[in-house]
Amino acid sequence: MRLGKRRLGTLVLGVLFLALIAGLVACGGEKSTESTTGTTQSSGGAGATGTSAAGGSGSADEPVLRVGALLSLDSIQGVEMKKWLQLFAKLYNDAGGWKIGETTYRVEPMFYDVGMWDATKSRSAVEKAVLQDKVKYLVCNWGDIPAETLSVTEPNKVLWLGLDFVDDSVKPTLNYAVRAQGLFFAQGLFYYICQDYIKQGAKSVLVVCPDTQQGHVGAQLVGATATTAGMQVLDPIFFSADTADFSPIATKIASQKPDAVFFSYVAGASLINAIGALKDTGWKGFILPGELDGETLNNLVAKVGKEYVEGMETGSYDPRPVEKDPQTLNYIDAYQQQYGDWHSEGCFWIGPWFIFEDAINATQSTDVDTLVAYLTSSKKGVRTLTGYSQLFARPDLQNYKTVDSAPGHYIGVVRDGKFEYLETIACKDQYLSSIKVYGLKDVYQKYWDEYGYPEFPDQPARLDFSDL
Amino acid sequence: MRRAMLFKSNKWWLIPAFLLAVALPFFVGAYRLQIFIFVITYSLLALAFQLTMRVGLPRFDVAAWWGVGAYTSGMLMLKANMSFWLTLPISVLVSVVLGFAVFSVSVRRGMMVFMMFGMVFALALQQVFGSVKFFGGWGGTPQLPPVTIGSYVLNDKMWIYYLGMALLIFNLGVYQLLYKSRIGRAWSAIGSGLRLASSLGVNVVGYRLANVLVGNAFLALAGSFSVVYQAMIIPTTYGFQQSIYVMMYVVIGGLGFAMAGPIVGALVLTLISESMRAAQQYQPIVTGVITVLIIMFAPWGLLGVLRSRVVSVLQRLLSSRAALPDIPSSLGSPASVTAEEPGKDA
Amino acid sequence: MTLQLFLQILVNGLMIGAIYALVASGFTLILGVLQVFNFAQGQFYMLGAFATYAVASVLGAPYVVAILAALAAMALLGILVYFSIIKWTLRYGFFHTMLATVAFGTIVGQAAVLKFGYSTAVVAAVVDKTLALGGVSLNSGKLLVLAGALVVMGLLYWFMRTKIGVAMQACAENREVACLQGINAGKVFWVTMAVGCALCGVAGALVVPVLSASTNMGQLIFLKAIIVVLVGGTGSMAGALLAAFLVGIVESFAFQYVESFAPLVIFALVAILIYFRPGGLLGKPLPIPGQ
Amino acid sequence: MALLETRGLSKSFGRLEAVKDLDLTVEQGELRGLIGPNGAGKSTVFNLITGFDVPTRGTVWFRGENITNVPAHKIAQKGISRAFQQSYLFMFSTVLENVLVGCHMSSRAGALREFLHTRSARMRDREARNKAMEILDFMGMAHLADEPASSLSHGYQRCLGVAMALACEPTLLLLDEPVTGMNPTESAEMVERIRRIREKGITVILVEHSMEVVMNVCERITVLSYGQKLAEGLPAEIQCNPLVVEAYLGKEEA
Repeated sequence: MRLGKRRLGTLVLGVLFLALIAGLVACGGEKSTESTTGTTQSSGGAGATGTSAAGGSGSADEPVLRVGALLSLDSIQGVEMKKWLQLFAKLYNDAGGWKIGETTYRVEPMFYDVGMWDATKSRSAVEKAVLQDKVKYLVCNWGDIPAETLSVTEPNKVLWLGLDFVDDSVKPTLNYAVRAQGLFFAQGLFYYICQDYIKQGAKSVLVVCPDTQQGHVGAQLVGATATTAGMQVLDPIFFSADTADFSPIATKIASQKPDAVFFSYVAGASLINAIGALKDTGWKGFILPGELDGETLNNLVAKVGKEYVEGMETGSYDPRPVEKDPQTLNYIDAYQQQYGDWHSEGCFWIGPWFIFEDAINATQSTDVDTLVAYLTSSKKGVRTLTGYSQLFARPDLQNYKTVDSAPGHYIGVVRDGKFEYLETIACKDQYLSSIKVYGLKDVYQKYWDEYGYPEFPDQPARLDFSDL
Repeated sequence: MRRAMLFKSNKWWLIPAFLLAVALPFFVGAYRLQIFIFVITYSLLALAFQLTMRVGLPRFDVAAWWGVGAYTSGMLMLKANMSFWLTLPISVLVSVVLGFAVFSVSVRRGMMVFMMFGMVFALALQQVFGSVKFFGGWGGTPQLPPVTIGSYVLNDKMWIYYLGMALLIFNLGVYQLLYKSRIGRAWSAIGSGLRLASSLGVNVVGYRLANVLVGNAFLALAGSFSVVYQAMIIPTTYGFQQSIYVMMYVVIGGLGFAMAGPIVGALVLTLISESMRAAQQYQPIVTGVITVLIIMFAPWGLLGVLRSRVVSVLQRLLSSRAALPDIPSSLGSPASVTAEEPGKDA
Repeated sequence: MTLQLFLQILVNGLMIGAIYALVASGFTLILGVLQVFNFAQGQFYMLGAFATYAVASVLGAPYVVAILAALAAMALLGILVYFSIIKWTLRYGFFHTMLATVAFGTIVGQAAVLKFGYSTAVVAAVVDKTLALGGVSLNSGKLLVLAGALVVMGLLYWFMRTKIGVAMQACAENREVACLQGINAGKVFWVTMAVGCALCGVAGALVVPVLSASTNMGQLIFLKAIIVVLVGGTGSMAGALLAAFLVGIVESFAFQYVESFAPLVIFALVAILIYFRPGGLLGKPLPIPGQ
Repeated sequence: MALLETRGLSKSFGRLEAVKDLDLTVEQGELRGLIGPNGAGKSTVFNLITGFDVPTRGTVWFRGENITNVPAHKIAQKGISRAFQQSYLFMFSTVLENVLVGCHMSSRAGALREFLHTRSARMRDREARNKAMEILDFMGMAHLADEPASSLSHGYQRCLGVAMALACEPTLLLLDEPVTGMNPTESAEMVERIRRIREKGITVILVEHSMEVVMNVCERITVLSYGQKLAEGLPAEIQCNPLVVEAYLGKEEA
């Protein structure tokens, strides 16, 4: 007995030391030699990084284009974005590689888990990507902390195409950061919905947000939009992000008697519980859910019944019923073939990949400076899975480079327990309604006078420059 | 009352370990050095946990006090433009004073209340960091100013690493001095026999309070240190989960090893976690399984196994009596089952 | 404040209090009898909710069957955990068993995330009516949770008076004396673990038609159980039941006025209570090691 | 004024009354025996006097001072120390270190000095060590000073317990069954040492199971039964007291 235990102890020790050695090896990674084009020669795929998924059976000498992504694999969005990136890489690699200029590259997506708003994980992830693996492009980041990430990417001249909720990444002092999935110019969505709800008779609105950074930013923006659209905005309600029991929140909402409730950054279980609790209080009115994917809607209908959510409008991230663009349809087909399943959570947030792809294809270069020069003087919209996404300047922050994006969005409406496509929000409307909401007309007018008006993709729009 | 055996009889390994630590920046790249900087931070946290553990009080507010240190330093640098070197002692002071207010409520109520009260405090404190506008909200503070020495900006990884090393060695020194003194003797006595110690006139509540506050000072140093390499401070870093990891560091390293245990534990777990970067979703499972295995088959941690290996080899060579590492018995070493009577706090 | 609002808040508080009561009494039972600080308590609650979902929504069984299934499944899992982990770590003492449950909870929590993903499990409301009481409308789903919880508490009260229940109490008071009196401590231990975990399972099962199940629901409820146990007195069952409702109601009212600062209100409450009444609300706690 | 005095001291655990209305007076310099059948509440009395248990009713006076609700360590600092019934030691420390904890109170030099190991702190430490060695020498175990406590024989473990209590420089020493489990030689040595302790001017209260030892060493004896005082007097009186015989010895006959 005693001997057996001792042996087991030794076994545990042995396994742990093996694990430790594995850890040291993995932290070390492969010694990669940097080439001037910002790509690296693969050293035969020792697999130490374990991230080179997505097929691709190119020879060892083939040049490799490493595309990094800092993703929170703790969240469904992160997982979905990883799947999309693997798919995009696979499509290129199956077709023999990505031809850029004279060279054909094998695409290797590199994923780095950053936890969820975790400063240390974020830091070690970006340092591994930039300093160890010599990744030159970080596209599609989700859950990282931009201030941490940028403090590593900027001095190392790494292109950062990410997302942040404050304006850390669009400061004029930064040279290699582009907020490719911005929400600053995304007020069109709420503006449209506010107009729709006002038409149906809503007069006052209450914004409900989780007590997080996104929540606070969201509450401010949504509130401003509703005010601009002509609604009376009540004091927003913030609730702890890990709340499970929404009854007190619903009770508080109902006690303020708003006509409409806007949930900002409330999704999944929280959204279902929140709406369920609202129904329990007997409150009836307009609801704007923060995010609504098919599965959540089905669950919601199972919980509160069809009638309660009839006519609810929200931003849609599911391109399937909308998109007629053949390229997008191909992607959706390929996704369903590859994974046999469908989730729409990643469709919207994967947008930066298309901006990156467009920049490389347009410049036919892998040089970071060239790419940055192209992106920061971008003039046109890029097609993403969810419509056009376009980069704009931020003259209100004295940043005259095009570094902040208006993302593509659709509005959907719930009819008979099903999500139906209602309309597409034009890039122009996203841009103009946001400027209108923030009351920045004068600043932008000066910018336009000097640099000219931006051109937008050809879409029907509700607003024009004269409407500001 | 345990002898710090590692530092008494086996001192020799300290020298190569120290040399290795000093030489490390010359061998590893920037990213790996950053990992070791994290290891240093976690070691500081684990040391504070271990310190308090040795008076029989497991604490689950480690991450919260780490946050207090970081926020004090960061806020003073941001809002008052203070030099980092000035904020370092201030953060220690704040942590100790605030700690005194909190712990004078809970320490006298015994281990269980201390532990649970700590959890509740940590929860509330995180809410304060997140929800109070002054601290910058859940998205974290604005970008912190760089740490400077005179006109030199401390942003070289190597010097940050050495600063961390210096702090770690300072902490170890304080730890050692304390445990070699009369105070430490009282702490050890409380750890291995609460009632016996109080029957001999040791003021259990007072000494425990002092111990927890010294731990707080260690945590404040760790918090201030993390300000040096972090671009900003974000409340989610200082959550409950981090406190649990700290506890795992200590146990995996070896509970009976006052100083080497926490460091080895932090090193092993951080490296394992880091090596699983590509498969982070499995990392908690792996960590959990390792912990369970360690508890079940090697209750005195990795160093305990190593020690008993070494001892058994020596035993065969010298055929001398082997000594297993000793554990403060109130933590439940087999010997304490009969020794410790359940009953009221002293 | 109108009467309706007041009653709404009160019912909210009572309902969540009932859930806290079940989880916390299971926790405090295990703590008192086994002297194990069960960190995985919240995960049992989460698994109970998912088990109910599996039986009620996926298999289509009646809700009552689903509750019983969740109860049985969690009791079995509790026994399994006892025999696979806790039994072997008990001899190393309090700290080691606590850490074993921490590790087990981490494994279960993450495994659940991998298995169920980030999606939500929803069980349709069992009674979908709003109860009108003299002009005040109250949701009957919540009242059902409250009623179910009260029934379970009644059963628990009865159980603690059966032979094995009395043996459990004896073990909690003084393990050595209990063993001398011929109580089989081993049996008492695994029964305690089964009961403690089954209470969580029932809590999860009861709550799932009102709140849906998600993989992260366990962590917070565990911390709430800690607060409840602190307020009620460590190791005191009756204290836990009483304190749970108190904490639930305070939380519910606090949210109405200070929103996300509600945890601070609770903290202040706990601190004041600990300062003036160290034994919690109901004074005489069970002996706990290392005090 | 009596050295130690209890008035109406009572302690109940649930329904069980372990000690009931005990009035006990111990004079300076006395060597008092406290006997009684199993479960008579002797150890509980010790716990109540030393502050390990809070009495349900009644008061404890020590040198004219009410010490009823004073914490255990303060009572120890006031001059009451005890040796436990079980071998309750710091098992992983050496014998000397065990005794040094007993010297804790007298070796104070100020926290900062102690932390920095200044000369005065080191001097205090050396003094404490000398004193500890003296006590060990007195208990006849100086040669074991560097052995871990767990390696001692049972008899020496009991001795160490007494040594630790002595290191606190007590006025009143409470010994809980000091000779249990000792062989006759060790037992005789211990009895001799208890006498010498008393000769040093330390008042001793002795709880002991072995009648022989108690009758041999104590001047006055108090008999407890079911938590109440049954009798008090000289050894000879006690031996003849019919109540005692019935309660105590009667059981053996049955």
